[in-house]
Amino acid sequence: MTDQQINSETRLRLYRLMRECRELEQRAYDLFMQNLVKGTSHLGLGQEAVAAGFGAAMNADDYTFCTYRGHNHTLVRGVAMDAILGELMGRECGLMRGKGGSMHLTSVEHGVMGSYAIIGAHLPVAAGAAWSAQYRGTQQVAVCFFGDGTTNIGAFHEALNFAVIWNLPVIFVCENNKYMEYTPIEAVTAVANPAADRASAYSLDPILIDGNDVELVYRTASEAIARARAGKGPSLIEAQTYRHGGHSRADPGKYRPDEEVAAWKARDPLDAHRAKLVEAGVDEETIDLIDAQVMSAIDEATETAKASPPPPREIAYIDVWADGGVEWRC
Amino acid sequence: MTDQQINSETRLRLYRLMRECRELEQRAYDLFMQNLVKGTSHLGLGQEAVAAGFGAAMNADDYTFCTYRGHNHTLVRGVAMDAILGELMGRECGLMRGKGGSMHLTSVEHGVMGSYAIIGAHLPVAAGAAWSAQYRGTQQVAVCFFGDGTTNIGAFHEALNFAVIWNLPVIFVCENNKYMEYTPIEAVTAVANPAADRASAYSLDPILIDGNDVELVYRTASEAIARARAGKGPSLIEAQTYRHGGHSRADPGKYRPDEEVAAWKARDPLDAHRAKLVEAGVDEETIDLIDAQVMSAIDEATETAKASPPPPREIAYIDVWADGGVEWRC
Amino acid sequence: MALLSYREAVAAAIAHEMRRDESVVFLGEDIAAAGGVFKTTGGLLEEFGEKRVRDTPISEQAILGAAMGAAMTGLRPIAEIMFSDFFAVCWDIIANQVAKSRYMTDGQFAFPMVVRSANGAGSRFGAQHSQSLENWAMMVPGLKVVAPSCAADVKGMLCAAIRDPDPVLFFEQKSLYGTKQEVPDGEHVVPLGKAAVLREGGDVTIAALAAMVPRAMAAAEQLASEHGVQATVIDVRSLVPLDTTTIFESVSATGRLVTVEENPRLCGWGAELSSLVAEELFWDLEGPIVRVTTPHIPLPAADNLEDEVLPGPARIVEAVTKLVD
Amino acid sequence: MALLSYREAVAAAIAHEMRRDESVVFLGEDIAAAGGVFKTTGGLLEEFGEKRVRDTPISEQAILGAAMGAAMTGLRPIAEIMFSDFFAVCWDIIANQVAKSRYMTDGQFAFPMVVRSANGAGSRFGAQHSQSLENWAMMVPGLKVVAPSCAADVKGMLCAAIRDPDPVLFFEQKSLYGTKQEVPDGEHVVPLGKAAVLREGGDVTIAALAAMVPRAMAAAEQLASEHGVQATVIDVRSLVPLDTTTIFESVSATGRLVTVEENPRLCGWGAELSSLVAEELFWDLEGPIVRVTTPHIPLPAADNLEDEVLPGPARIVEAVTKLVD
Ligand SMILES: Cc1ncc(C[n+]2csc(CCOP(=O)(O)OP(=O)(O)O)c2C)c(N)n1
Ligand SMILES: Cc1ncc(C[n+]2csc(CCOP(=O)(O)OP(=O)(O)O)c2C)c(N)n1
Ligand SMILES: [Mg+2]
Ligand SMILES: [Mg+2]
Repeated sequence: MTDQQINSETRLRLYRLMRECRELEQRAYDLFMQNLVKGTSHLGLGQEAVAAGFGAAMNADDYTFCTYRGHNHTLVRGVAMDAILGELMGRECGLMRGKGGSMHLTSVEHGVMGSYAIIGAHLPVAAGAAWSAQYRGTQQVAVCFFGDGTTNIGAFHEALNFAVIWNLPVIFVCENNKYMEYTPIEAVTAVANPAADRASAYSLDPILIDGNDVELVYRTASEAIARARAGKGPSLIEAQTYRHGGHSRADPGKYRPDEEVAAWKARDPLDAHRAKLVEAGVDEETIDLIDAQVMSAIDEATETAKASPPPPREIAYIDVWADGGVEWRC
Repeated sequence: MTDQQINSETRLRLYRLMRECRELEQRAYDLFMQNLVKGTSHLGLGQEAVAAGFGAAMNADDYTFCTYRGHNHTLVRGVAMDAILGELMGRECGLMRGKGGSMHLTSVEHGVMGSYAIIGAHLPVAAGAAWSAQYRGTQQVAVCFFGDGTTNIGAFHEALNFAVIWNLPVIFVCENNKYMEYTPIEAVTAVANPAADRASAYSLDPILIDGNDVELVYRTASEAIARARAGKGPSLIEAQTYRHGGHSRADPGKYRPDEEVAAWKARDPLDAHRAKLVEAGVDEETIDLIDAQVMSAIDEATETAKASPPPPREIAYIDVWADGGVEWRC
Repeated sequence: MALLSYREAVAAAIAHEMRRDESVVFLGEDIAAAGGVFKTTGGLLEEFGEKRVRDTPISEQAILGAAMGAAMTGLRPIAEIMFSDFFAVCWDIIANQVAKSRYMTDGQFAFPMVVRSANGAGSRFGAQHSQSLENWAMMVPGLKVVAPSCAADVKGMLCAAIRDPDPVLFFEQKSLYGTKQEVPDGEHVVPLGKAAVLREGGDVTIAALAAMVPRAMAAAEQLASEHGVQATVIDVRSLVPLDTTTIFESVSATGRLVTVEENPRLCGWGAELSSLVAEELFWDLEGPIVRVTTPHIPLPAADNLEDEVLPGPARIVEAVTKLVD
Repeated sequence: MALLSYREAVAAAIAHEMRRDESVVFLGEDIAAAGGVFKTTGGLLEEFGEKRVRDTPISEQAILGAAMGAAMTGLRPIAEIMFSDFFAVCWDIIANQVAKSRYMTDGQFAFPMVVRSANGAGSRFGAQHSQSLENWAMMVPGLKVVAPSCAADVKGMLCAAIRDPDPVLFFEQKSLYGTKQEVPDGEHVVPLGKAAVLREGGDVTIAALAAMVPRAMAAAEQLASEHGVQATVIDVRSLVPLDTTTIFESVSATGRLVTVEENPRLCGWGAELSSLVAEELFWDLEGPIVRVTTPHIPLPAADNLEDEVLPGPARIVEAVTKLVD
């Protein structure tokens, strides 16, 4: 797929999706500073192009599997902003009415098959959903996002091998943001490119891309998804990117050299894409309008979430099992 | 190291070690048929060259980590035959007085740091022993044996990455005998050579050798051990071999094509090495004498083990904790 | 009715459910072409084909992850973990993912899946292949946990487990695989969460599970014939849900409870049951609640040592006679 | 004496032991350069250097495997598993390897190692980062299991754990990290296996652990002031070895036991303790044994829901008053 094949509608959609991610997480950060987000939260500020590029390339019935850093991946599938903010804030309007929290955003209705907070766990689960799609013959694909640090845990290895031997329609997307929490990934990894340099261990092609180039992400995603849908099996994609902030809520990210942070901020995926749009002839007002629409949607979602009450206490006692209850005795 | 560098003493030693392995396991099988081995047992008949080649190349204070299929690897470190047979038979003279059984042969005194029966577990443990040697500056190396099927479990991946980034003196030896239990390895593995084709995922050189050529194993082992001792880090070696019998005690191994079994039996490591010795001028009587010595040692060990009583019942209640007791309460 | 072994009842149940429901699939190590290392799953590949009955690599996290992903998207997977001891290499998928995800997502997910595993001692396999780990599962909210003691229950409870909307951990006692029983042909479903009263007697209630059930029965016979003590023997069968109704009814009547567990001493289902009774039926009790368990040790391999530590009829008889004295 | 937080006591203990014994090494994720995600291990890298204080990849099996291999060859490793919930990804090394290998080898191995982990709820981290899993460990023969409730015990018990010849799982309650206390400088070792009687009263014995200890103390104050009920409060501290001597002595005197657990209901240490008492002190009891626990659920994330389900002083007071009535 060449540059030309991305139509202007999609290009604007990519911009809008990234802007939504950026501003929603910025808002989440503000709410956290106001002590309205009680638990932890992990922002993907700076990494929006990966979520947006994939989100735009997926069908409505495809499956997303993401991590605790999954607000963006959830949002790009069409999940309502107030439901996301509400979940972070532990409100009744939350996506899971506060039962899951920031790290576990899930919306089965939108194909968001969970956010997983234990490193590596969701890779085999995504393979399982892909197996199910293959079995049922539905043409659905599963897209599974994870970080660079995740490539060193056992479940990564098991899932990759498994997906390949069963030729499953699953795409493993490593967002290499250079850090596992506070530790530079190169300090703990035997290869330079934690995912791409391991593709051959599963007979896969190495795919290493600039994860801040949203159109490149979109094209790469589209190709991998098409392959998977055509029954040609899994892909492993490493997208190089960077988080602008710290690992989680309280982390100022001071372990990173200033120049490194500055260099990556200069490669902000939104700025880059905006410049590209303008260069391609989109007028600034069109883009500004998108920005304004996004901001007002977020303001509205914020108000809705703030106005939402805490979840009713009774729900703490249901849905342990399928009968809706918590009773383990007869 | 070229062919010439292996002196004739070592060549005979390699033969003797293999013969000991072969006959001891054959005896174990016979004892099992007589219902004198009560639990399970996994024989390495046909795979002796790997254990012998490494055993001969290791120093007395190096560490061996092996699997349930570990009789050979234990024996080549100098552990007494009656202790091994006694353990299989659950007798007081057993290496662990019957508390471990066939799958867990251990002799710390001989550097046999355990036989592990849960796939993959011992790879990180071997890395840990190597770390300890590195920390203490003792020049010891750890050699860790496992099968082809083991390369698909998570612990394999974690241990390899870990050993490389810490530059540990550990040698991972995959004995590729083509089967994980009853399943052909190629049916469940994304690459053709389960270990060698994954070396690059850890920045290691791929090393794929004929595991039935005991001198090649010995040379390869010596080189990897020298590297590790010199502080040049871990190696991953894949040795291709074959088990003559089934996976475990009751398995006749019928899932394997007759021609395949025949072809490998024609490549018996003992026959091959014996032929090589004779070709090199060793006279047949010398070799026959070794055979006879081995047989009589095994007969003697068998009698000792048979004469040994069952372990005293009290030992079932000690050594749960270091105080020698089983008491979890004060 | 047909005389089936506990082992054969496994395949019978799976086949029955695979025939009635296309969404039932089955995966595990050596379960297809080889028919299982315990020969529990022979014939399934032949009848249902490679698409539904699948051999896997040694990748327990992938096996259970695949089952979880399949269950959340409309299938009813059955996964085999060859020995329950191997739950330790994939416990995250069970305890942290499968067990919690319905709750965390406010009920968006269901996990209609079964994880079967060979459990327990008696085969001289040593400490890493002989554990009774049903208690690990019982400890984790969100799982159902069953452990049948006879072939008819294997068939009936496995069918029920496959149809159940929740994840069920199904513990098969490996030393019982060879035991035989008449098992109903065709549809035979034993609801989860119902204990079975195998014998009634007014002096004491003995609650046992899996391999301990025949031992408790043997003890009860001996108690009756040699000591004039009449015991009720309850096969607990299902740990979650736990049939407190049946068990409590019996303990209220007898005033005495003895639990017989194969697992090591601390924090087993026996402790749970004992503490429930000590809290809720205290005033009905006529004496201490006694647990007979394996001591708190890993299991030894040698036959005489393994026999030494596992609870047997003699220890049960001794515990009961002391109690009723 | 110095006023130390529970968090600071961790680093203080490790530093103390590393100074006195060269064989003590420490590894884990983000424990070195970053000083730990809970800021428990700051300063150790600076004092002891990269050789002894080592950051690792996200490879929990490798971390614990490395610790095990080091312990069996003469070192005294301390490993951090960041959240106890992550034990599920490395449980095989703990439960099947470390715990069993001394026994299986007839005492050839010793495993003088400590695994520290942040445990428990209260931080609104949701179901996968809030579990109280000391019971998982208590269930496995061969492990020692401790869970201190205050800074002085963190220092004293961690020092004892590092010196212990057995593998110790050391559970740090993350909601207590900020609590402060006077802690002895220098050598301060609290032997494992000794419960602490924090308060004496003749009406009831309340046994609690970790974060439940301050709650039990608050309840006891309220019981005294508002209900005229005098409670003995015991901080169990060490689950294995379990100080049955101290606990039994108190229960014999009061005739009543209430256990307060943070973990979900089934098969917790409270059940174990209750069943021990129901078996051994039955005739001393004056009423039912009551367990106060979190219900058998995964933990919800929202603050009001998490507060709802965790045992607090009010529930303890209610349980005790019902009991003594
Ligand atoms: C099994 C496990 N180990 C450790 C953690 C703690 N942890 C949470 S996020 C994280 C770093 C993950 O790094 P990476 O995979 O690069 O993802 P990123 O956070 O950069 O998106 C760690 C170690 C965890 N959640 N699960
Ligand atoms: C975690 C785990 N899964 C499954 C098993 C059961 N099992 C024992 S041996 C074996 C096959 C191992 O194959 P391979 O690694 O090739 O070694 P080989 O037996 O051929 O020497 C399996 C699946 C186990 N012991 N541990
Ligand atoms: Mg990262
Ligand atoms: Mg093999």
